Amino acid sequence: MNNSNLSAILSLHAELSLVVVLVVVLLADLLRKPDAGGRWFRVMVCLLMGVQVFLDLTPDARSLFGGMYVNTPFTSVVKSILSAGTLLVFLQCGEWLGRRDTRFRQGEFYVLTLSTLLGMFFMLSSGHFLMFYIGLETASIPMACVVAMDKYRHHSAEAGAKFILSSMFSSALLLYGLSLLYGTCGTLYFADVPGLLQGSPLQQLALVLFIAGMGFKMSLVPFHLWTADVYQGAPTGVTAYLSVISKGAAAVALAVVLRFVFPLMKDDWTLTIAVLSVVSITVANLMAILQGDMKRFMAFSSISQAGYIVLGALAGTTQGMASMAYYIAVYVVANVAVFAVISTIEQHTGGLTSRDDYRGLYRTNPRLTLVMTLALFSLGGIPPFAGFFSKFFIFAAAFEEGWWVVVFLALLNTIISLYYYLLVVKAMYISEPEDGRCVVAPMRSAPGVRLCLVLCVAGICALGLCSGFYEGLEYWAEAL
Amino acid sequence: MEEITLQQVIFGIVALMMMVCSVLAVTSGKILRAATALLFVLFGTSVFYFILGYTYLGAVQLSVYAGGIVVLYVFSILLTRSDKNMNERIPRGRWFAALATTVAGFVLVAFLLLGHGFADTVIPALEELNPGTVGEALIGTGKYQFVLPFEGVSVLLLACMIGAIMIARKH
Amino acid sequence: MEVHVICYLLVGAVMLFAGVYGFFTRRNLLATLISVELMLNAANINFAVFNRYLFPGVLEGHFFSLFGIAISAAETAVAIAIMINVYRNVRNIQTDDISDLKG
Amino acid sequence: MNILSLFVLIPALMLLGLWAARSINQVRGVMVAGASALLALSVWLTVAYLQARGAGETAEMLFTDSVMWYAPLHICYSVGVDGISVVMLLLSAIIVFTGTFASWKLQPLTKEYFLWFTLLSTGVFGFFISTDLFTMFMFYEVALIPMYLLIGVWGSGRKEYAAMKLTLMLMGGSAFLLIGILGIYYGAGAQTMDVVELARLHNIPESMQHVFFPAVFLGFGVLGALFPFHTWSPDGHASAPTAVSMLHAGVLMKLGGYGCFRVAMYLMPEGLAAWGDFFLVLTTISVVYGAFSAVVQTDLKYINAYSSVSHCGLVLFALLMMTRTSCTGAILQMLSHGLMTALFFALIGMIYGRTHTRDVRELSGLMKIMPFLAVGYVVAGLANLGLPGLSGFVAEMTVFVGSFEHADVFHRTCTIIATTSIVVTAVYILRVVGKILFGTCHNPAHLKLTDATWDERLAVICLIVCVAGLGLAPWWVSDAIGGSVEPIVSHLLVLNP
Amino acid sequence: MEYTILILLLPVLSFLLLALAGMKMSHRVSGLIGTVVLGAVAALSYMAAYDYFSLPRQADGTFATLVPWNAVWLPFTESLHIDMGVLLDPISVMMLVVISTVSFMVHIYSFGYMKGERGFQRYYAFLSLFTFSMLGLVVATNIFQMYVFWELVGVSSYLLIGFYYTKPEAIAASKKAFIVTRFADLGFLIGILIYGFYVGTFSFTPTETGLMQGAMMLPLALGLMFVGGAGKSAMFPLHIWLPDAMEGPTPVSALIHAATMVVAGVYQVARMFPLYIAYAPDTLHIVAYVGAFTAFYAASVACVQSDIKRVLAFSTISQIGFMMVALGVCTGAPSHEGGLGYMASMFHLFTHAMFKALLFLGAGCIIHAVHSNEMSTMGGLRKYMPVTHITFLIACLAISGIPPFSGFFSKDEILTACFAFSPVMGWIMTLIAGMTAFYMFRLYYGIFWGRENKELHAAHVPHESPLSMTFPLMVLAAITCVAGFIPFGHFVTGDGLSYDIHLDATVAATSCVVAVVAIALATFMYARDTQPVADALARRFPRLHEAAYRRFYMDEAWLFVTKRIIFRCVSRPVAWFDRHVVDGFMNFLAWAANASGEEVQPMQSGRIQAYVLWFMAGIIVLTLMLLLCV
Repeated sequence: MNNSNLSAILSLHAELSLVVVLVVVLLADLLRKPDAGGRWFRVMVCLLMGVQVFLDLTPDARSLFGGMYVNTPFTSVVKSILSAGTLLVFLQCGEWLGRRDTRFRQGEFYVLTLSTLLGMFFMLSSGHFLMFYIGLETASIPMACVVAMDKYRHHSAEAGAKFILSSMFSSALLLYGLSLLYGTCGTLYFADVPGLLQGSPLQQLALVLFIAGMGFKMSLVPFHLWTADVYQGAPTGVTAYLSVISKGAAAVALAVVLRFVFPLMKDDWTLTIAVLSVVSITVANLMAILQGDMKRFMAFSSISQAGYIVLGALAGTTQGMASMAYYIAVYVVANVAVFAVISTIEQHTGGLTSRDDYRGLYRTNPRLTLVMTLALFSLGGIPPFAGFFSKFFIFAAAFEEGWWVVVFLALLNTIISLYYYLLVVKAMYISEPEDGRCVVAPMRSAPGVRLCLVLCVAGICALGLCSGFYEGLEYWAEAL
Repeated sequence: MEEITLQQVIFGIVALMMMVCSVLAVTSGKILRAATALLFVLFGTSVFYFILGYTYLGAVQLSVYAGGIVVLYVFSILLTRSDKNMNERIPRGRWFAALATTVAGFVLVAFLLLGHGFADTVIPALEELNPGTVGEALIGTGKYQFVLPFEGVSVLLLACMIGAIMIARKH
Repeated sequence: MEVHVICYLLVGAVMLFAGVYGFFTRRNLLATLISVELMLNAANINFAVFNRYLFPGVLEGHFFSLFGIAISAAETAVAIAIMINVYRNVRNIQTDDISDLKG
Repeated sequence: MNILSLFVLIPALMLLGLWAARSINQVRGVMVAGASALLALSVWLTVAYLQARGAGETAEMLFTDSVMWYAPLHICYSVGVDGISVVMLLLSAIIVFTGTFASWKLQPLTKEYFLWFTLLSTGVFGFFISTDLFTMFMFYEVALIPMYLLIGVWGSGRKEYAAMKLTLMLMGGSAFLLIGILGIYYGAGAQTMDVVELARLHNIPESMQHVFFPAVFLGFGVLGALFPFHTWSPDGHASAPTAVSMLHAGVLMKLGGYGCFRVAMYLMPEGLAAWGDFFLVLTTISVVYGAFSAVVQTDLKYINAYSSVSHCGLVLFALLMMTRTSCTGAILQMLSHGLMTALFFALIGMIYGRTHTRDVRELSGLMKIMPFLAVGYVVAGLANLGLPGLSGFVAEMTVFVGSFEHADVFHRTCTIIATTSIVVTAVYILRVVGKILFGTCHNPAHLKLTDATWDERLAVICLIVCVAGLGLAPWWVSDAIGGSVEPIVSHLLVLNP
Repeated sequence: MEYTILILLLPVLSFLLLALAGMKMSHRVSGLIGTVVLGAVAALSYMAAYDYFSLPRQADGTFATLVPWNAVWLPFTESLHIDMGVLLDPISVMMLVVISTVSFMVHIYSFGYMKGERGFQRYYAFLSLFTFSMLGLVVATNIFQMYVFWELVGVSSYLLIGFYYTKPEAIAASKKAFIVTRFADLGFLIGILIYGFYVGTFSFTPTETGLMQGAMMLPLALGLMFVGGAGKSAMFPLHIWLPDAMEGPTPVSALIHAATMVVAGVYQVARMFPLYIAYAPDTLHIVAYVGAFTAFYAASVACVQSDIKRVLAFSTISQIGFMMVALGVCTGAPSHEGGLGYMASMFHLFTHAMFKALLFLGAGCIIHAVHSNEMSTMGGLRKYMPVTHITFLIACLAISGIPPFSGFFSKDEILTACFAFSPVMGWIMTLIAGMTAFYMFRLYYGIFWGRENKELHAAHVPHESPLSMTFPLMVLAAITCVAGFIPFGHFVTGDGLSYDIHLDATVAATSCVVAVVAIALATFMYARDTQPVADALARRFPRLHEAAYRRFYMDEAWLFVTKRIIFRCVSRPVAWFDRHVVDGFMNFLAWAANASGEEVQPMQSGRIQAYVLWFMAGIIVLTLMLLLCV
């Protein structure tokens, strides 16, 4: 191995550092006593992730392995966001993982989750569809194991089965689509494809299959149907991870690929994305109204959020990219906060996740309620929380490209989304519990959860009001 | 009338077998029979690879799929007693919808494939791909070389292994 | 006369949609999984065929097929593990048994 | 630091103070201190503004400041006031101040209540000081959302329904608004979000104006209770707690008119030319329709809510007349309606707090039982029906005279139709006054009720003084407003001769 | 004459003092404050009148119009603004005298009448407010100031009518009064708007160019303004509020609903008189016809009423009709050339204010004595209350037009003017004058003669009122006796030039004869214990009697309009529409969202096959979309 190869390897520092974390966790898991509480183990993982977050960033663009791997400042920032989000999820998972029936599996949880994160990193940095596909699969197959992790709970198993089956179906179609692309272009290097695209009908089909495969990951309607079931059945921490990290990674990856690989077919994919976006937002919103289970409800909420996220891809501009990454970051903190609250309540009440159980929550747990409220407001796009800014920027990006009608329809949908977010707020603050007493007793959440909530609230409040973050993203996106 | 080559004959037989077996694999009322049909399809696929000259690929196909996966299927079928309680009847409406979608999809794809006008290229018969080339490409770092995906897949396999063991083992 | 590339592709397409049909109609989870195998194989055939026929210079399609096989093997392994897990939970692996979550 | 930023900073500090407060007295202390500081600040600002104008300051906006916020989208935190915003700030400060006293004894969750209340006022103040479209919109939404909890938790009647309806309808309006703002920004070449700057550029293509003017106007119009998007108002106001009704009807609804004027009309005059008549018809309907609807209502708050529909309709109506006088009248009407409707809601809340009913059929003879509140109610009623010497008259007359200045017969016909509302107003006001205050009390339980307490008296007197002050000495407000309306109207008139 | 501002300021100060601090004062103190202030106002008014009329006339022979105070109150545009100020010219000075005199008398009178009433302080506060508003109205420098005070007068009237706020009738009456006049004021307002827009000013004396521009629209503007005047002055059909307004305390009726406020309409027409004459003579004649009809209508109703205050109210309406007619029959400004009516109208306004106030105050004494308004509870009261009797008689004679009482002179001028306009009008008005004499003496006999309600009087012996009440009666009676001899034409005429009043012998004789005959008829019918003729007539024409007694069903018509049309046919449907259509649409949207959610819910069936079916279908549809659209 010569020097340049070594430096090339080192340029993969995001992935390498993640692999190091993974290996350390794997070894530590082998060393620790399986039935111990594993608190220090969890602390260690979180600390490692905390360090890893800062190792993702890279100031300059690199194309390595003959174009197989392309790392740009922008993707490195997105990786950082994803790492940070993973850290938040890990923090909130502590309580669940420390439970007697899961504690001996926490090593596996971390390893599998980190390997999916690694897959996402590959996906983001890929310069070739093969790499992309491997990343995509790495990001989803171990996920199925994690989803089914509460293995003596029927719902978890069902969720795992549904996830792996639909994931395979979608990946098979995606693969078929890629084969068609290969057959019509002759190469699958991102750098070479644009020159060979003609926009022939077969390529259109390939494009649709590709978008559908990514739409599955992001759960865009009509490829979303697994989402609610899996979110509901999976352990709450995993749901949080699924809803923010894998969705965010898929969205950015899709946007990058569409923008740089399919510039010639821009008309095709913008139209497709526009339709998917509007349909996703609308259908998900309509469905979310009817949900009584919080996790299921959040699933539909996340589907509609995905619809908003792809608006950034729809724009396909620098600003679109930046606002998309921004949206994802904001979405991560808000959604993780919501799931942290849901999971805390679930853990402390023996699995209650129905909205009706939240009635009168404000009286017993005002702080949790407040966090939940802020997070929901942020998701609903209420200022001064970050969600407002992210929505505004992403709408602006789509608007700039002339997608007025799409933006307008999305805006109208924010009313519905606000409605169902307020339903939760209503349950917590306004509604009277059935027998006058809230089913959730006053509780004290675990330190990890509290740290997670504090970080999330800080993010919800600061990401919007401090303009530096977005401006930074915009700057990095320009260097894309 | 031109001469029919051996390649054509083999292709014709194998293709026919694969198509029939594909259909059998998804319609057969007995799941073990379906698994067998799958096995035949997988064999057929590897024959294709051999025809194309991708011996290495065909070998992998044979060993991994036919050797590994199908066995896994058979084991799990027996483990879950799927061969005993196979109830494949579905309501007529759903069946019709499934068929319609499938046919529509197939027609669409076939139409597009036929309409694309792929070049009529001739491939040299039974010219094998040198396994050394494959190995080189697999560990090289340059363009058209695939060490990085190789590493990626290894991570994936590791993760899947851990996951599968975690899920499947009893505590 | 040679076998035209389109013949391979059509075989692949038949496999793909046989798999799709199987997925739509099968009720046993393992049977569903078998259908997916067909679909994955169809794609893999395409890669190899395209590579050999149209772009024989380099081995992209070949490797795609190769890695595709590996990945589908991994997927299958995980899927079967999950099926067995389902079986442990409900003593059955019909799709009807995994349709509790809905609405 | 810019003096105007204090209007946001003080409420922000109040929020912190409330968060830290441990007892109800501390909560009240923070509220009174903050509200008084805001009131003092706004009075000082008014004086300083008038002095600056008196000294010959001719800039459109005074006390301006601008800090770049989101450079890629040219979003600045820019502040500045003209006569219109100054009086609106004054109005807001008065109502926050009196609202604090009106909810002095509110239970339960007093601290939380005031937290949301203060957040609401932050939004209101922020909106009026902003000259940047984005910050304006942001503060607008900040002001909207606390309403949900304020009504939902502390409201009465069908509060959950009403709170949801109000929030969703207003948010629906803001959806229109947002698309309009984006339209303005990109239509003007994506160079700036500053309102004054945008007006100066005046380069939004006409075709875009035709699309985005109605969006923006509608967006703000929903908050301004424009027919047929006013139905949140009766339900919302009826269910809201006292101070929230006060703040909402008194100030928040004014955001609508202010926005229509400052954003929709000012920035898109060609759009206005195309859509003006259409909206004029809607507002005319609002004015008359609201008044007639109020006649048959039986809930005091519903009556006042419909009355607000009518009066706020008059604001938009006057704005659409586009003469200097009518626009001045519109601002005066905002001010006047803000004060008197706050007074009304305060009194209704106080009466409701005692009798636990707002049904006019169940109330009677309150004049004897609670003379102070009853007299206050009569004064509010008289102000509402436009008695000279109280604020309503000044505003309405300016509106009518100004509207009649319009050279077009259609506009003058609309004016005449709108004037009929003053008769109907008299009908419903006197009906209520006659029913609930006069006569003898039929309900023995009401006989034991007491009159207003000191905190309530303070709030009521403060508002009455303002209503009468505006009614007796309107010239300085009128001048201050007129001077600031002038540049906007002349901007419109150049294009719509 | 800057001190005239005090005439306005004093009552308002008194009002503020009494309103804010009244509850803390004793009745006596508060009453004194009000009365003393009013005394000062009256003195100032007399001084102002003296000063004004003793100023030398201008070169053209008219009195100068003085504006000692004027300031912009509410600016609209360069030319349009509401000013507040004091304008002194002959009619405003005359009105100052009338208002302050009557108001002062009423203040004194109320001391006795309202003694011990709950809300005594409030009563005086309202009286002060009213006086202020009325004075402000008459000294208005522009039409909008007039409107401002016009509204204030309306509100004071509302508050005073509803003074006994626990009485349902009082509440209803006050509401009715306000709303009816408000409705009329709408006309006034629109008139002002038109005037302001076309003439370009709110001033009473527009510029030449303004008049040139606005000449076309002036008749309309003036006509609409007259609608306002008609409302305030209770012209048919807007008169319906006035009889009900008698629910207020009687001194209030005397002040507001007899002497001052109700003539505001007349004053308004007089104020705009130059414009009427120059630009809208036809409108002026409409005023005359409306006035004449009202006068006749009210007189005929007054003939059958049994409530003494109602009789007086209809009499007031009728007399205001006379004033309107007098203004309306003018065909020119100079008194010798068709402008006599102006002087006559103002003169009648002046004399009528005095004797009608006297009548009301007298009626107040009577009501005070018998605690009822109904004539049936009276009869034969002359023994018990001599002062009241005599003063009441004087007033009756005055209103009937018997010389030498003041009414004779003013009414005679009116009739002269009418005859000059057209003989028909003259005769009609003469007839109405006769009816006036008839119903007044019917009233007089019914109260003081006729059959005494012995049982009632035995239970509660009627007594003469205290001095505080009788003193104003005597003062007003004295004025009534002498006012006719005031050389009114010297001060107030249509063109401002001095005019010597001279009686037209024929007209005077005719009217005297008619009056005497009418009185004789009344004496014949009502002076005795039994009233066979009247009863026979009532029996002979039951429908007519019933209709007249019910004021020709005008109240029913009013109820029909308000309850049926406005309330039930407009407001109810509007409110229903609002709840069910407009709001219903919003609720429908919410319902639709929910329903469509339920529509798409089956998609989420829980079956994995269905999920992938949708997946596949989505791909096919999207592909087709791309193939077909791009």
